[in-house]
Parts: sequence; structure tokens; C-alpha cells
Amino acid sequence: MKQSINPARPSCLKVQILGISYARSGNFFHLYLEPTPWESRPGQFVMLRPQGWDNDPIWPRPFSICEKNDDSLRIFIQIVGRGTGLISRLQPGSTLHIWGPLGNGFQFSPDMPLLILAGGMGIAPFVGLCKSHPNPELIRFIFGHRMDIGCYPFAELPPASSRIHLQQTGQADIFDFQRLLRQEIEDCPAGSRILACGPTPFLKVVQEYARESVKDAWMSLENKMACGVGACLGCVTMTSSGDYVQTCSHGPVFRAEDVVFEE
Amino acid sequence: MKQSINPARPSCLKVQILGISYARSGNFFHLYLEPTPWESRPGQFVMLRPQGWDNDPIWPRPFSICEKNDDSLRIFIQIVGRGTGLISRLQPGSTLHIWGPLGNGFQFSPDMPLLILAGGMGIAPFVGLCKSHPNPELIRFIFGHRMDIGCYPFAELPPASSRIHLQQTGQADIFDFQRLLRQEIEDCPAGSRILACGPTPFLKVVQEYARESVKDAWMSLENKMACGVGACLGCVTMTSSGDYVQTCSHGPVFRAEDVVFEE
Amino acid sequence: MDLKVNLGELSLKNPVMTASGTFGYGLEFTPYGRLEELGAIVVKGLSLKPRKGNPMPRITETPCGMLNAIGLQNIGVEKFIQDKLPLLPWKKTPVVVNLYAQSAAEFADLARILKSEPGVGALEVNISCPNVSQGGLQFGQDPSAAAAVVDRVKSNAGSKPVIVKLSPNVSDIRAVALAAESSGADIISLINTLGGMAVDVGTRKPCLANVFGGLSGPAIKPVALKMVFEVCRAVNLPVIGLGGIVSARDVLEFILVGASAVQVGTASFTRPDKVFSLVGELKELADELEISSWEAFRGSLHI
Amino acid sequence: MDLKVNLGELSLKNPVMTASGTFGYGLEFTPYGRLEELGAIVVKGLSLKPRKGNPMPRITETPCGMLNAIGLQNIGVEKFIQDKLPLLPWKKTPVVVNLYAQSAAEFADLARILKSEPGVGALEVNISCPNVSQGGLQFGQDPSAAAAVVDRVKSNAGSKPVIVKLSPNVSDIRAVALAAESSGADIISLINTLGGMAVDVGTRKPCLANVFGGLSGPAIKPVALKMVFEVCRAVNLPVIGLGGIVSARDVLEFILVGASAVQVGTASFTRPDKVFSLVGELKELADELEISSWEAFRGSLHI
Ligand SMILES: Cc1cc2nc3c(=O)[nH]c(=O)nc-3n(C[C@H](O)[C@H](O)[C@H](O)COP(=O)(O)OP(=O)(O)OC[C@H]3O[C@@H](n4cnc5c(N)ncnc54)[C@H](O)[C@@H]3O)c2cc1C
Ligand SMILES: Cc1cc2nc3c(=O)[nH]c(=O)nc-3n(C[C@H](O)[C@H](O)[C@H](O)COP(=O)(O)OP(=O)(O)OC[C@H]3O[C@@H](n4cnc5c(N)ncnc54)[C@H](O)[C@@H]3O)c2cc1C
Ligand SMILES: Cc1cc2nc3c(=O)[nH]c(=O)nc-3n(C[C@H](O)[C@H](O)[C@H](O)COP(=O)(O)O)c2cc1C
Ligand SMILES: Cc1cc2nc3c(=O)[nH]c(=O)nc-3n(C[C@H](O)[C@H](O)[C@H](O)COP(=O)(O)O)c2cc1C
Ligand code: FES
Ligand code: FES
Repeated sequence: MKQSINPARPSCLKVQILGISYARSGNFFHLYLEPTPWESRPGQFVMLRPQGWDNDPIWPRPFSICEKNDDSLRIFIQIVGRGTGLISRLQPGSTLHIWGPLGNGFQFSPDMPLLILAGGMGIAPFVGLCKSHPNPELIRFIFGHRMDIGCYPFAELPPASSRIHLQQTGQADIFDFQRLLRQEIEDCPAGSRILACGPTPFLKVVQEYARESVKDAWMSLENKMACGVGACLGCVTMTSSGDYVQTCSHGPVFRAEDVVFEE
Repeated sequence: MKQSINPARPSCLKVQILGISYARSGNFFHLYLEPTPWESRPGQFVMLRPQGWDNDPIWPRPFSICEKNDDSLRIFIQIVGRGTGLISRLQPGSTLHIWGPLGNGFQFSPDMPLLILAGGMGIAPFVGLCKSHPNPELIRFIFGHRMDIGCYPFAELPPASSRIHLQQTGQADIFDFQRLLRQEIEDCPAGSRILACGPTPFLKVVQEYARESVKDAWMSLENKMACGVGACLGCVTMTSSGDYVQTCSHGPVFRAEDVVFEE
Repeated sequence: MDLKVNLGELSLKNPVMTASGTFGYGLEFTPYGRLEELGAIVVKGLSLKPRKGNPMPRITETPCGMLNAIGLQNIGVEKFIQDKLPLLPWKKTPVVVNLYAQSAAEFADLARILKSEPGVGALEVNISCPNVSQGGLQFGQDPSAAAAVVDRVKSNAGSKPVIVKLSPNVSDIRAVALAAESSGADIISLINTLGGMAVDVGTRKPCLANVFGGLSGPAIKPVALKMVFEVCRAVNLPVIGLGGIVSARDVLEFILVGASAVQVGTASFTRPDKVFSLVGELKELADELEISSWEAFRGSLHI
Repeated sequence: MDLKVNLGELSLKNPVMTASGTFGYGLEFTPYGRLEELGAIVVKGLSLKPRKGNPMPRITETPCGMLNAIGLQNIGVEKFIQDKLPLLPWKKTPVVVNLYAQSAAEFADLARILKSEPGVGALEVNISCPNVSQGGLQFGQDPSAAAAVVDRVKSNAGSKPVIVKLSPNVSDIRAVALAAESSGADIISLINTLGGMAVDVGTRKPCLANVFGGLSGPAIKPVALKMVFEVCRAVNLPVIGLGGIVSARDVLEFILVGASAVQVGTASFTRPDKVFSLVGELKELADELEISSWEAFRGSLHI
């Protein structure tokens, strides 16, 4: 990676894979890439395209920036289909194209209490956020997950934050988790901000409870993306104003009340 | 590879790559595969399809059986395009589908003097033939090549055979080589057989000289192949009877006088 | 689940057929699987007289697909009946003969020759070959010409079911399907290849001697699926879907949009045992998805 | 070699244009390359009024391609002129506005609005969108309807060159091309997307809310190349070729069969800097292949 670039703008770079490390289950892995010069914000994401993809798959794949430091850019990935499967089989030293940072990311000030709600892979954008937060004691972290907790980088979260995780293996657990979410959202003090990321059913619940108790909640959405830069209009989210807006460029983070979940 | 199969018939197997070794230039390599139970003949070939190819490339790729023993099946490959490039980057331990042995192969009896004429990658089918020949002193081997001789497995040929190689770097060398071929074909004693494999211009020359001096010459043709089993009719060769026949199943080895080179 | 399926009079033990021109005369594949386990074997297009086919090159690879311009090289219907048919397991698996002719009269002759062959399970009328100068698309792109051919074949085919194979190179494929239906076709199959072309910028020559060729393989699956869906909604006949099928999932996609059976073409080039393994994988996937019967699943797409 | 090319009145510094709907309003790509280095910028299809577009999901991946059914979501022509056009480098690179309307009269209105905009280099009339219920294919599949639209646009467009963009979903694309030519089109572009469909056998639902979508990407390149070749031989207008272009070699293929320029669509999704890098690669490859001028190379396919 030798390009001279402006760190304040997104760019498309060619980087090497420094390493891949598997989490407890072979379906989860951390991808470490050459560091990028970007000034990015938690909740922003990148598009990845390995060199060998040629024409199939035709699209790159979007991933949250999990953690970024001087040594590497880290992405936390679950294998769910062909693209993530192909990425998981890449070798260190091989190259890929990466562009970003994309999207808006989460906004908050360092002295704001944060209630972070993450479901499954929704933990990804929060790892770096929490680890680099100047006041981790202001963070309360609620994490719902299906697989063994060892699959996720939950243990990395600062001990100074209050951290709760709840595994869901059946319908009863899901209700428990929903009860917990409702309670946490209700109890969350004025002046604090709720940040959420996870699967759509989870976000719907968060939206509902935040609305009920009139809380300042933000959520990061996942949609299939082709371009990632706002050009194709394939990833749109319906907003309360009645318009479809690009999730990639207007989001992926939205104010909870602005999102209309269709169907 | 656990399939129980009849060694007398072709079959489609899943085998592991045991190793890849590069020849002097990075564009030539030897692929060592788990041994197959086939009874094959020199000049027969296989179709290869690595596991990861999914839909693109859509076709497998045909390669001569270079050498076969109890430990491995060996293929000698030159990187010329996307498919051979992808194969060259496979890792030992990864699997591929292989089917064969395909085609007719060269016919000869062990006590027949052989004049073998090979151009470039046309050396591939002859390596095993020569090394396992009970009477290597009956073989005269003429090899024309463009790249450094170290790129090809020429040195493996039995010292008991008479071996000549000639590198072609310019037009003058090509004429020299053609002169050599004509001389060798003319001089080749009655009762011996000429076996040739190489690029089409080379085979045309061999055909012409063999016709002039009425020699018993056989040549292996290369055509693009989709199925390799005679089904698609995409690889046909025009024969002197005026019919197109499948190179894969009626060949790839033809009596020189039966082949009509079009255009 | 029982994979058996009936296309009118034509009964198949499973919905997986081979596609004409990609499976030779069937015998080429005996080393790689048991022909009698297939739903049906559709052989290379046959004409009254043997055909030499087009000059070389005839095939070229394209992204997720290929172009071919074989030009219907074949041994002729008589030689097929004599030399190939007796070796095929037609008592256990229907053998479908794909027909090519340059006029409605020739199509009628072919039907007459084949109608009394016990080994022939059905006739498939190819009015959709893009790679011949006469008799291919001129029928497939024109509903009334198609109707005339189908009518002639039907009235000479005796009790043999007649499948009409449609071309995708049209503005509205339903018009041709309806014409075929109204002139007596028993079954519709689609799609044949899409017209296409490839060139080599180095030599500045077309990649095929015929210049144009037919595009097949996974690349065309979305086009095929749409047309099969449309035709299934337009006609009351059983439909055979094809175009780009390489997996059991693909097979189910075509049945989901309404097809009764499918044909596997270019996939047989990816691996000669592919079509055989699809039958087993289909059974597994159908069970995994809890499909109880073809009747319940076929055309059950929620719109 | 000088890459400059003239399409009648429209002069481009190189033949690489973007394709409508795959490059947003152009500004989305400013971080990834210099817009002024492109041959031309073709923006997302614009209508008189803003359009909301189709419900989600709107896109799905297919082998070597994708389906889209965006439904022409756009901000409307007025807002484009106000908010976007002034930010585009139209003095250095022509900005082409792609037009969508539901009637010939609306097309005429659009032309009238745009004809006096100095920032607009040309109009591209989209009579080939498969993803809208009205005004897309009904013009693109019918030569006389196409002619009527072109005529109305042309007589209201003042001196702006009018490009007519054709649909591949027809039996014979030459008929529509000739109709466009005879009613005054200045340039022909082709192809728009092929109609297609994808379904999910798990949920038994279509992958697109609109059920049908348009297929684009490398999968369709052979179809595009054939149609461009055919249209170039049929009309005397400059032709812009597109469909599946991802490399400089692909660009040359389209020029070799007769195109004067090309558009790059889906490839811009593979990498946002793709279309920019193609310009440089094109120059290199043209030199490597010893192409002396576009005039000498264009349409020079040996048949
Ligand atoms: C802004 C953003 C950030 C993301 N961050 C992460 C991350 O940090 N780690 C991670 O593992 N994944 C993340 N994802 C999801 C990830 O992009 C998808 O899992 C991936 O693209 C799937 O590719 P595939 O080829 O393996 O699956 P496919 O074979 O394409 O699809 C498999 C399944 O995944 C679903 N899927 C495909 N693409 C997406 C998508 N973009 N969003 C949601 N579901 C999808 C499909 O509907 C299907 O059910 C993120 C997605 C977005 C939009
Ligand atoms: C019976 C047979 C035996 C062969 N044995 C060997 C062997 O032992 N070692 C070896 O390295 N190669 C062998 N080949 C050639 C080999 O199959 C091709 O080099 C290979 O398929 C090219 O694939 P690719 O994707 O790398 O090239 P592509 O990108 O497909 O094409 C690159 C170039 O190679 C040419 N080419 C492609 N396929 C063939 C083909 N089948 N025959 C001839 N030229 C082709 C193309 O026209 C093009 O110029 C054999 C071919 C045949 C038919
Ligand atoms: C090499 C080749 C030869 C073909 N020959 C015929 C033929 O003789 N008759 C016919 O009706 N279709 C023929 N087809 C078309 C196929 O039967 C099928 O309709 C088409 O390839 C689409 O299916 P696929 O994508 O599964 O290959 C041929 C296709 C190929 C690739
Ligand atoms: C997401 C998307 C949106 C498109 N929107 C338009 C459009 O608004 N107007 C138009 O004329 N074509 C539109 N097209 C068609 C493209 O401009 C182009 O004709 C087609 O995609 C084929 O080229 P490609 O294979 O290079 O993508 C769109 C294509 C895609 C993929
Ligand atoms: S992914 Fe293309 S607009 Fe968002
Ligand atoms: S490769 Fe198919 S017939 Fe020879």
C-alpha cells in the first residue's frame, strides 16, 4: 500500500492480509489488514474485494471496522455464505481492495453515558469504540448472542464498562433478552445515548422500546449492498419522511425514530 | 479418494494435491496428485477441475498424463491463461476433481524403434512413456523449445535414449529445427513409428515431412475442450474422410495422414 | 419424498433430465453414472440426414458460461436408431429425441420415422437453435411458423408426446408458447441458448467461426427462470425448465416458479458425473426444506 | 495513441463513459478518481417529478452478474439541475442526462427543460427500463412507439445530441435501432439490462420485491457484443456499446465490433475506482496491440 491519500476522505486501497485468526468456532474469524491512513469513526464500514474474485462474486462485501490502530485494521467476520467463505480461506500475504471509511458512523461525545445494545455480529462496530473510549465506565454494554460467547470478542470489552451478555438458545431466552432490553432502555438515564447494532428483528424491538420510553436511540442497519457509496440505490431504507435513502451513505447509522421497517 | 472403481474404465475422482513444484521459470510447474487406480496409456489425458471453481471458469482444463506411478499422478503445466494460473496457485492438500483416462493415447509395441518429436509442452505425454519404456535405447527423442531447457523435464528422459534438443529464439532457429525434423523423419528406419506432440504449426510440418517420406507417424492434437468425453462436439478435428470427429474421444492421437488442418 | 413426476403421458422417476447437445447420445457418460437413474435422457439434436456441423472453432468460454456454434453435427436419425438407441436403457429411463429440420415437412418426416420406435419416449422439437442458417430461429421467433411445425409433428408422431423447445431470443416468449399449446404440443421446454458473440482483440477475429453462437450456463439462469415463470403462468401444459442449472438448489428454483421437470445442460461439462449427483442432492435438499410433494411445491412461489 | 473520439457533435476525450444508474449523479465517486478524466458522465435516469422507486429488496447477485429493480428512484430533473449539475465538471467532461418518462409528451417536456442547460452535453432516452410498469419496455420493444418518442424528444431538444438507449429484450434489435435512426436519433446506445428473475427456495419468495429485474454484468457481455455488432452494421449512426464491460480488453471488444464509445456499468460496483483505472489501462492496451487510431480499429473485425 503505497498510495498517497487524504486521511479525511474515503479512498480505495490495495492492502495485504497480515493475519487471520479463528475464534472458538470455525465460523467466526478476525481478519487483520495492513493499517489504513483513514480518520474513521466507530460504526463506519468498509467494502472488501479480494484480488482473486474476478467476476464472481460480482459484488464486494461490506464489513464494519471492528478496531483500528497503528498496526492493523481489524475486521470481525462470520461465515454466512459464499463471499465470507471465500474470504475466510484467504492466506496472509494475499491482497485485497478495501474502500472506506464509508457511511456516517455513530455520533456521541466522550462524556455521554452510552447504552450499547448488540445482537450477534452487531458487536463488531463496538469493539474498537469501547476499547478506545476515554471513559469506559460510562458504557453499559448489553450483548445477546446465539453461539458460545467465546466466538465473539466480548471479553475484550473494557472491564470498567458494565457488561452483560445473554445467550439465546430457544424462544424463552429470546423473551428474556427482550425483557432485559426493555428494562435497560427504560432505565437508561436522561442525557445518555443508546447505540444499537444487530439483526433486524432485534433492531425492531429496540426501536419499539426506545419509542415507548422516548429515548435518544441510534441504530446501525444492515442491507445487501452493491456499491457501498450511494450510487446504486440498492440498499435503501424507508425513512419516516416517506423517502427511501441509501443505507450505505445516509447510514448505516440512523436515529431509531427515523427508520420505517417495511413488512 | 475412497471410491471403489474399475481400473479399466475412466472415472471421475476427487483427489488431493500432494505437491506443486516449480520448474526454472515460474510459468512451468509440476502438479503431483494422489495416485489414481487407472490403467492408462501414454498420450491419454485427464480433465482437472479444482474445488473452488464454482461457475467461473465454467470448463475444466485438459492435461496430458505426464507420469504415473504408485505414489502419484504427475501433470506438467505451463501457465498460459486464467485456468492454468488458478491451478498454479492451489495449495497442497486442496482437492480437485479429475476424470480420465481420456482419449486413445499412443499405440506402439515395446520392440518398435520410436522417433519422438516434441515441441514445447508437447513433451508432457512422453515423459512417463520414455521413463517406463523397457527398451529406452529404441527411442530417439527430438525436442524443440522456446524457453530455457531447464523449464522442461528433458533431463529426466533416459540417457539410454538418444536425445536432441534445440532452442528456438528466432526465425533462423525455427528453420534449423524444421530442417532437423525433416532429416530425422527421412532417416527414421522402416518398422519404426513416429510419435509427435506440440503446437499446430509444428504438427503441420511433421505431417508434411511424414507424408513426403511415407512414414508411419502419429500425432496428438490440442483443441479447446469443454466436456472431454465426446459429448459436446466442440473439439472436433477434420479428418481426411471429410468428417469432423471429436478430438477428445477419437483422439487426441491421430494417424498423421488422417488429419486435415483447416485454414 | 418420492421424486417421481408426470409430464402428461411422460412419466419420470425424478425431474432431472439431460439437455440436448450436452449429453451426446448418452453413452458417452456411462463411465460416470448410471443412466437409468436419470429422469430422462435427451440426446443430441437429430436430423433426417447426418450433418457435418459448423467449422471450428465452435466453442468459447464466457463469464459463468459459454458460447457454442456446433451447427447440429449429428449422425442422422437412422443411424441413431440403429447404433445408439439399442444401447440406451430406454426401458428404465425415457429417451427423448431432439429434432432438427429445415422445414415443417422434414420435421413431419422425422416424427413419422420415430413414432413407431419403442425406445423413443418423446420427441423434442428444437425450433430454437441459433446456430444454423435455416430452420432454427425462423420457427422459434414466429408464433405462426412455430404453430405450423408443431402441428405437422404432432399429426405424425402417433402417440409419442411432443415437447416443443422455445427460444429466449424473442420479445415475448409467451406468444410462442401459446401458439405451440394451441397447435397440440404436449409439453413445453425452455430455454434454448441466448444469441451471443465473442471476439479476440489480439487476432481481431470472432472466437467462433460461425461468428455468432448460443450462450448457456449459469450466466443465463436469471433469464431462463423469468421466462419459465412467465410461460408456466401462460399455458396449461407441463413445462420443462432449463438454463444454467448446476445445483439441486437451481433445480428447485425452476420447480418453484412452476416447472414440472428440468434439464441439465452445460453443467455436464463442469463434471461428467454432475447430472447423476444432482438426483441424490435433490432428494436431500427437498427433505431438508421439508418439501412434501412436487404438487405442493411446484409453482408455490409467494408473490 | 490519442484516445479522443467524436460521436457526431459529441466529443469525448476518451471512449469510456459511465452507465446510467451505476454511477449515481457522479459526485458519489469523487473520492475515487477525477471525474474530468472520464469520456463522459451519464447520470441516473431522471424524470419530471422525483420518484420513490420500488420497494426493497431491489438487488440480488447472480452468477457473474446481478439483477436490479430500482424502479428509477431519482430526485427529479429540476433538483438535479439545481443541486448536482453545478458541482459536476461539465466544462471538462460532457454530462449526459438519462431520461425516463411514461409518455412521449413527458419525454418532450424533459427535453425542453434540459435543452438550454449549458451543463448538459447530451440526452440519453431510456426506452428500455424493464423495472417500471409504464414507459419502459413498451417503447423499447416496439419500433413505431420508439420512433414516436425519439421524434418528440428530438424536436424539443434544441441542439443537444440525442442518444437512444435500446433494450435487448427483443427478437430483432435492429428494427428498433433503425426506427430510432429514421426519426432523428443522433447516437444509439445499447444494451440496457436483460429481463431476469431470482427466487429463494428457502423462503419461497422472489429475491426482488418487484419479482422481475434487469440482468447486468459480465454474464451478459456476449449478448451485448452481438447486438452492438448487429446494430453497428444496420445503422449509420455512432453507437455506444455496453453490457458487462469490466476491463480494457472488454472496451476494445466493443470497439472492434463497431462501437465508437462504451459505457461501464456494473463494473463500478466491483470497485469505485474501476472506471477511472480503465482509461489508463485502455491506453496501455491499445499501445500494446499497436492500434494506431480508433478509425483504423473500429469495426475492423475480420469476418
Ligand atoms: C454496513 C454493514 C456492516 C457489516 N458488518 C459486518 C461485520 O462486521 N461482520 C460480518 O460478519 N458481517 C457484517 N455485515 C454483513 C456482511 O456484509 C454479510 O454477512 C456478507 O456480505 C455476506 O456475504 P456472503 O457472500 O458470505 O453471503 P451471501 O451468500 O451473499 O448471503 C448469505 C446470507 O447473508 C445475507 N446477507 C448477504 N449480504 C448481507 C448484508 N450486506 N447484510 C445483511 N445480510 C446479508 C443474505 O441475505 C443471505 O441470507 C455487514 C453488513 C453491512 C451492510
Ligand atoms: C489433450 C490435451 C492435453 C493437454 N496437455 C497439456 C499439458 O500436459 N500441459 C499443459 O500445460 N497444457 C496442456 N494442454 C493445454 C491446456 O489444456 C491449456 O493450456 C489450458 O486449458 C489453458 O487454460 P487457461 O485457462 O490457462 O487458458 P485460457 O485463458 O483458456 O487460454 C489461454 C490461451 O491458451 C489457449 N488454449 C486454451 N485452451 C486450450 C486447449 N485446450 N488447447 C490448446 N490451447 C488452448 C487459448 O486459445 C489461449 O490462447 C492440453 C490440451 C489438450 C487438449
Ligand atoms: C454444446 C451445446 C450443444 C447444444 N446442442 C443442442 C441441440 O442439439 N438441440 C437443442 O435443442 N439444444 C441444444 N443446446 C442447448 C441446450 O440443450 C440448452 O437448451 C442450453 O444449453 C441451456 O441450458 P444450460 O444453460 O443448462 O446449458 C446445446 C447447448 C450446448 C452448450
Ligand atoms: C442498479 C442499476 C441501475 C440502473 N439504472 C438505469 C437507469 O436509471 N437508466 C438506464 O438507462 N439504465 C439503467 N441501468 C442499466 C445500465 O445503465 C446498463 O445499461 C446495464 O447495467 C448494462 O451494463 P453493465 O453490464 O455494464 O452494467 C441500471 C443498471 C443497474 C445495475
Ligand atoms: S449500496 Fe449502492 S446505494 Fe448503497
Ligand atoms: S471436448 Fe466435448 S466432444 Fe471433445
